[in-house]
Amino acid sequence: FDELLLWEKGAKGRRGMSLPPRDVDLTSPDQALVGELPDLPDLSEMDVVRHYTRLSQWNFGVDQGMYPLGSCTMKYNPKTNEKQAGLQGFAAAHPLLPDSLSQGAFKLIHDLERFLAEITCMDAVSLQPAAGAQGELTGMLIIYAYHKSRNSKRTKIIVPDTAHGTNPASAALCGFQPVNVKSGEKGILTPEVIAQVMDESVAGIMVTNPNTLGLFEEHIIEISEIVHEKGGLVYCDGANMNAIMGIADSAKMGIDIQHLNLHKTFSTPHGSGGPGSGPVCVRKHLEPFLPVPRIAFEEGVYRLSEDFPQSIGKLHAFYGNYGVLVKAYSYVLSMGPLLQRASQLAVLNANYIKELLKDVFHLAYDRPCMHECVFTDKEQHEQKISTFEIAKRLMDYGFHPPTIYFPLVVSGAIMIEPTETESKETLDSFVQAMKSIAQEAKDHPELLREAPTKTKVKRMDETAAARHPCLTG
Amino acid sequence: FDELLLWEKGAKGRRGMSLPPRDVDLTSPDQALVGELPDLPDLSEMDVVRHYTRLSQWNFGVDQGMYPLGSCTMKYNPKTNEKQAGLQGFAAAHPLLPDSLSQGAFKLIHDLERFLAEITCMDAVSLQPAAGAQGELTGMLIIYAYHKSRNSKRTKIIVPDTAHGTNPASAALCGFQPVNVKSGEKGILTPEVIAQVMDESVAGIMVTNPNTLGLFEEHIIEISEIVHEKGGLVYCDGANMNAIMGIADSAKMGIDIQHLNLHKTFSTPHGSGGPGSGPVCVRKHLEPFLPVPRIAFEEGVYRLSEDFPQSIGKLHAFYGNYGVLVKAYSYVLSMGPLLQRASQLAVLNANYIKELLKDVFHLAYDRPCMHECVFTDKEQHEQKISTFEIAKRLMDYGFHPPTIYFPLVVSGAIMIEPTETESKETLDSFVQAMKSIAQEAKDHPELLREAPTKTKVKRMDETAAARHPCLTG
Amino acid sequence: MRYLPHTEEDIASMLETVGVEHLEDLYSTVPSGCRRSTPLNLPEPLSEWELDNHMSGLAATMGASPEYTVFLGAGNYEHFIPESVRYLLSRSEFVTAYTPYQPELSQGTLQAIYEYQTLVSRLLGMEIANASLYDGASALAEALLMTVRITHKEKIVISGAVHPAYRQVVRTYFSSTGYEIIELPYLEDGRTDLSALRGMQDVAGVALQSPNFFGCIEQLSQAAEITHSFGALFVTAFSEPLAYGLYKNPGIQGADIACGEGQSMGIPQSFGGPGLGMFATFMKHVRSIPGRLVGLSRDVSGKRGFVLTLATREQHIRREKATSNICTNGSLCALATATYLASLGRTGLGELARLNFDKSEYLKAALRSAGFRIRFSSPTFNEFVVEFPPGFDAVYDRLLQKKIIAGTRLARYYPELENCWLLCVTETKTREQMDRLVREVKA
Amino acid sequence: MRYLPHTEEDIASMLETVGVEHLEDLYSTVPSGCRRSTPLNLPEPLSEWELDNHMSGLAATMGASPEYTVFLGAGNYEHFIPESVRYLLSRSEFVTAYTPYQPELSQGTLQAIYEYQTLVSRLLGMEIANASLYDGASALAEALLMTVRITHKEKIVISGAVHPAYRQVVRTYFSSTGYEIIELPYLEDGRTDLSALRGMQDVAGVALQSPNFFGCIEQLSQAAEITHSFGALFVTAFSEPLAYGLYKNPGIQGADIACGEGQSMGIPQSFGGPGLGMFATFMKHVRSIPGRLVGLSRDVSGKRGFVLTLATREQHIRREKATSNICTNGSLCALATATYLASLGRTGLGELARLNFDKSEYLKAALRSAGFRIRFSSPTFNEFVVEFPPGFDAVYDRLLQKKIIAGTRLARYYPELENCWLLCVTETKTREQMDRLVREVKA
Repeated sequence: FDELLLWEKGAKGRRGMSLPPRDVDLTSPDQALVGELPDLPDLSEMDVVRHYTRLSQWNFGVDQGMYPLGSCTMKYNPKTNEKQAGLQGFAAAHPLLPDSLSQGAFKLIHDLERFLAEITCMDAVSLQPAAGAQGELTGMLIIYAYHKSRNSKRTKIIVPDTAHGTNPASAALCGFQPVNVKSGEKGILTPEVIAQVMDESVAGIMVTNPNTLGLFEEHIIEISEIVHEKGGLVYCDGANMNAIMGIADSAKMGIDIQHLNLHKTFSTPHGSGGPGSGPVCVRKHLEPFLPVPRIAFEEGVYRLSEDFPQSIGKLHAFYGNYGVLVKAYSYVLSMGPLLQRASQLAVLNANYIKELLKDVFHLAYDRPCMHECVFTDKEQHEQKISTFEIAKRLMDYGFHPPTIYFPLVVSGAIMIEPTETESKETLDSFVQAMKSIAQEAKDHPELLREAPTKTKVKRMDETAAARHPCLTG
Repeated sequence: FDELLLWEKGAKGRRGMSLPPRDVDLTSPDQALVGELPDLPDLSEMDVVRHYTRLSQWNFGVDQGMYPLGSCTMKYNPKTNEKQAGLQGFAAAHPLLPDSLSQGAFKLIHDLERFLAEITCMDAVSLQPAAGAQGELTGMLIIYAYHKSRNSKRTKIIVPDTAHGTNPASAALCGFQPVNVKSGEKGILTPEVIAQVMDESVAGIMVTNPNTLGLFEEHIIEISEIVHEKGGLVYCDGANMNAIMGIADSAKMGIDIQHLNLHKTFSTPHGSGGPGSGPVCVRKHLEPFLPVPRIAFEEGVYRLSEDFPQSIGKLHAFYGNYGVLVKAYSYVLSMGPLLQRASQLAVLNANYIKELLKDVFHLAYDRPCMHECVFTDKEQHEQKISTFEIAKRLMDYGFHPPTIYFPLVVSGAIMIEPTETESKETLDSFVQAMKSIAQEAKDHPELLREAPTKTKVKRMDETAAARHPCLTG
Repeated sequence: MRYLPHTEEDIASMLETVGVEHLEDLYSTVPSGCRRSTPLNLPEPLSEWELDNHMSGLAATMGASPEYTVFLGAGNYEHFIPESVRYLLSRSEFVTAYTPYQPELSQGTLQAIYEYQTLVSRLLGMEIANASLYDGASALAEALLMTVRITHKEKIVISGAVHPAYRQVVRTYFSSTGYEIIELPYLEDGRTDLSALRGMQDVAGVALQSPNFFGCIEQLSQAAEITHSFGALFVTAFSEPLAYGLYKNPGIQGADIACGEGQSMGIPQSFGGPGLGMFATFMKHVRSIPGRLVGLSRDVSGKRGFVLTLATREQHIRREKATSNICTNGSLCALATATYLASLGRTGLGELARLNFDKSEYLKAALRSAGFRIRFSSPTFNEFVVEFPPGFDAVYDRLLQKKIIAGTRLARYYPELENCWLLCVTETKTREQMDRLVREVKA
Repeated sequence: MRYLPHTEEDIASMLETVGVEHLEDLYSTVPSGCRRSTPLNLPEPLSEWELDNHMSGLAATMGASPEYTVFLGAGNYEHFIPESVRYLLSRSEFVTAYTPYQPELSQGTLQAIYEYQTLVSRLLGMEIANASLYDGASALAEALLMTVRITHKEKIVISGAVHPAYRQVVRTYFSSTGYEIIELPYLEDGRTDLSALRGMQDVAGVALQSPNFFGCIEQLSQAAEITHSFGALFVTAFSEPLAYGLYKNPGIQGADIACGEGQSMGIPQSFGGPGLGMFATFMKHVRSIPGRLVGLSRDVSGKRGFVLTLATREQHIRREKATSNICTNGSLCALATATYLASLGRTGLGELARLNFDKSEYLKAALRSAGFRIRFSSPTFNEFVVEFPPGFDAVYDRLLQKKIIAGTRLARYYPELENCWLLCVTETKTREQMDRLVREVKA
């Protein structure tokens, strides 16, 4: 059933919430400054509750079913984490409380920084960036500041073709010129290609490891050496950390800076697109450049310090998305060393799907994968069926589609990341659905072309939306 | 999408919750007493969350849309009431806490009793009955105890044909013989009919006012007098109290006992069928018979008292459904004297629907109604369309059907109770849906016969279910 | 007012449609003699913000966990409830729905209750369970009424070790009937004296509770055997079903009806209610069961689905001939228990039951070592009776000051058990808390 | 482990399918030199029950309302959030979904964000708003970057009365660019000194905050006029948008971009984050906007629906040429604000804003009567600067003992404002609490 837009409902004078009683007199604001009230609808509490309850029913989340969106790590978000973030002591805490009344919050920040350092094998962490892309920006600014501190002005950043779009965008936002490099035949970077573009004008490289093909960058150590040799820094996009917790050592790989996505690897929910959190982890030599304030623990007391003259400054008005940090902290405390097991099972799940589907869909790279695997629509070309149709048809089977047409290096990519929280039975039914769709592509291609049919709306006209944008009602 | 049954899922050894750590040694229970573990499925937390989230999506509640179930008062259930009942101090309170550590809970019970007494104009209240039907049973036991205390053994209870099924069942459970009486031509009881059956073998009468036709029992005072004159008591089923808060005075009507349904009039949620709460309100002369314990307030301290030798005893292991009482108490505090307004608007809404639909559907009694109105399928007989089909078709329009085939005195009854929390726009669209259905009955009766089509399942085979009951899997 | 959507314009236009002038005019059929003479004398409406303050104030007066260390059981148990269960129970599709009369719009509730019936049947070792009753006490009363309906005999027998409140509720339910209630005494070891049972006649049902009010495990098989020997039905009641994660269930020991309180499985304590009346029996008695039942069926297209069934037993169809007067039951609580049992699983149930047992044995041993007498020698589950020296009341009050609540005094229910206290230990009590209790009572 | 569903049997059978023997063998492509040498040194997993205890312990150390009476504002505000808003935001369909890339499965989020964009546009008096940014500070930085993109000029001007942290974030965002940042001083009345602005050249954008960091209402129209006179874009920032329920909005006063922090509208304080970056402008700048946009469209059957649109501005399509690098934004916070504004409505917004204003005027007057100086004479909304006598630090600490937090010390940000404190009063402060504050500071 359709739901009217908010302002198509309501009647003037209705109330959807009550206000605390007025216990002071009316005063007189300066009439010259007073404005007209905005045209917001007046609704009753039930109007509001029904409106958003109905809207929620048209949404698909992890709690609704498998959401194998590659590179997004749509794992289960434990309910208890929401409870912890909602504790009055956190949810009602003002960021400028005196230190003596902020010790619990500070301790949480301090401990979470240490946990993330341990997990990545890096030396220091800032939890301030509000999302992965802001983490990348932070990393780029640190690279900029590092070179500046050495009186070196470098203008380029190497970015592989398998990188997330945020990588070049973050580099550009920081004023760097991205230099695109191609990954090799095996789907990973080769030292030769890096050596070709690496010179003293290059500030560093942004590498995603495991990369967006779900493959481990096997030559990362050599690549880091090449970059370091020419004075560059190695930035690792840790979006795919879920594959290698407790396995890989970023420091050993030569990584200087790495961001993490707490809303991916550490199970804080995506919230339909945020808020996230993108902590940045660095090696010792880059610690002076981390954002301020930083947390300090001295004589049993936690406090904030701004005394880092080489710091890149602030990325957030306060300390980042603290409410998200609480959830990630709860998750780490609940998992402990089992985070390694989570990574192993995430990798097991991806390889299991890869093995079971590779006879039906073309596998972009037939190699052991990490936490995700990438197929293409090549086998379906004969039936003139594309990745797009396969994805839409999956909706009719009750699954969220995988990431499609990414990474760009694979034509018609279907990028599947099951995560470790999906059980074997669920994977089996996903595989069964994909196989049925492959069969339908042969026998009843119209089913794919018309899909989805069981959703709130059918295929949307995105072109018209972009051509004549209507962004408000 | 279908959801498997719980035990069709899972795998042995999975865990859906964690236990506190074991900090004591294993001991040895008597092996002769130890049993086998029951065959419950082992599931992960996400398995459980997804299972019940999906199940929830196949349910329709007040938050999903208008639920005009006659006699059930499906009004909006404020979210804040749930919050209050969930406060740690209430939700984690043991019922046998020392009095000194129970004062808040006792005060709530005490004040809610006083509020309900004020609203009904009765003298004393017990909040112990766990539902309306248990309230009725309590009332019947009080009537029994009252007569017994006067050494009078009476065997019959007068029950009108418009009564809820619980009324005769409660009377019978208490050992009384229900005597059915017919309501008069106007849909209400006539004093003459009562006078005919009232004699010294009759313990009392159970009357619902407003009755289940949504009509006010206009002769209630005369009826009470007739019953009282022969030594009987008047019991009022207060299920329909939502029509007359702040308007009618039960004491003046001659009512001796009345129960209320907190899950109807006082907006505690129905919870898919409970828990409810059915407080019983009595006049002074019946107070000694109320269930124990009763609450007392002396010298600034609340305490429980069992010292009521004439009491009928206990109906509940502790004090009734306290968690439900918290919600009703919050509701009364939020509404205050506006409860009268709520009743007026409930009656306005019902009369509005009655006026707008009476040209399309046959109105059982064309008189001013209270909080609900009763139509029939008489106008649709020509098209061989019955109430059943009309109800099922309403589902396809996104509304929950009204109560159907009740009260029994109206053939093919369609009993509509909108409640005061529905806005005029919602009533208008409900009226529009009903009118469309009436038109469809003429033009496309097959649409009604095949309805519903937009629901999780189509019409269910209830006969087969009853003939070969399968109650467990 | 945020719950009343009507604007003045709405009201005016609707009144016009109805054909009256004022809201008051809607009540033309209410005779003046029936009307109240004063306006509602209730406190002025509180804003939600004020309500929060008011309610937090009341709640703060309570001696609740975790601020207090509570060793109370006696029919209401503190068990850990995972947040996932609480969250699922908060979904308004479940919370704000009515009894599932219209199956097409209620498959969620119906499937959940069908699963609940199954889980409860398996837990109790019975064939079928109903969709829930109000609480354990009324479930026992309903069970005994059911034995009368089935056997047409007029006496019922109930153990004196059944929860005192349950016995009171049974008496209330039976007070207006002519049926006789016989109570069995308990033995020195805390179990029911079955000797009085032998050779009884005209008995409809015999009810024991296990674990009983003293926490002791009853000899259910023997009781069932004797009961069946004179043609009566054997009813097993309980207030702590978690015990069946360790001990033999009622079904395997010969119970004809197993019924009791399910609060301990996923339902907040809430000062004693709402709880959950669990009720299970065998298929041969299905048409005598009180309360609702959900059954498996198919829709017209052959798809699996669920419906309320056997409604001909119920009051809304059968009126005075119904098997009970129950209409609203405890659906949401049943759903809580189903969600909880699904989260716990077979493996978790076993571990949790053992943990409760072992912790309570730990406290028992510690108190014994400290020189206190464990009053009854029978095996227990997670609560037991300890005899303190005379004058323990003062110690109890001193412990309250330290935010420890040292159990329930039994003399209130059993005058002969003076100085005896019922203590309960669930998985929520740490060894440290138990050690502290022992230290403090010794001090 | 409750979050890991794999049993040993599952693992064995899946490993067999994959064709390796052990879980470790899955990492054959990870060179040994890349592997960590030690196992994860993290605390052992806590059960949910232990986690509850641990987290409650941390939370209990915080000086949070309602235990403390908090007069802090400065970019983070305590406003009452109704339980209905909290409940709706907890629904997992919203919480656990990803960015709505697949519109067919995301109509809920998409419609909600489309409505959010509309409500925000109306609130700020602008034509369009984006789907949200991280917070107010980065929103301001993005706005100033946008003015550079549009005008191709290389200087930006920002008032010194803009929130100090926002200015720091702007500096950070601009630190690696060559663009110049000019700061405008503030006047004795607490507003920005616009005189320095006249005749400026090569300026891309000018940013003021209103109410500014001191709570003062800026002369936005004048600033806009001057800014436009030299061809720059005028940016209005804010940290307390509730002020627009009383004062004129940015759009009507000539802002080209209005951006700021939306936390005060339905989002918990959460120690400063997550907040909500609100960002609104006019249609002519639509293709320069950073962040996501939701647009109205139709599906193939002509039914109304919503999609993410103008993605060609975005990083996942346009990579280094994108208008920003933003991917994850603040959807759930945007939803909170939409739900909150829907609950408040036009009428409620006006009343709430007046209540904030009047309460803060009450405290202002009371402090003035008590002999303290209100530092700035300009009109304010719900916070203002008061000058206490030297040595107020000790008084402040004494008040902390009484669980009163008497605002923020300004000297930390503005050394010249020694002894000045920024105090905030929202609807959550009662007259009694304000009277108590005044009594205590006088004592």
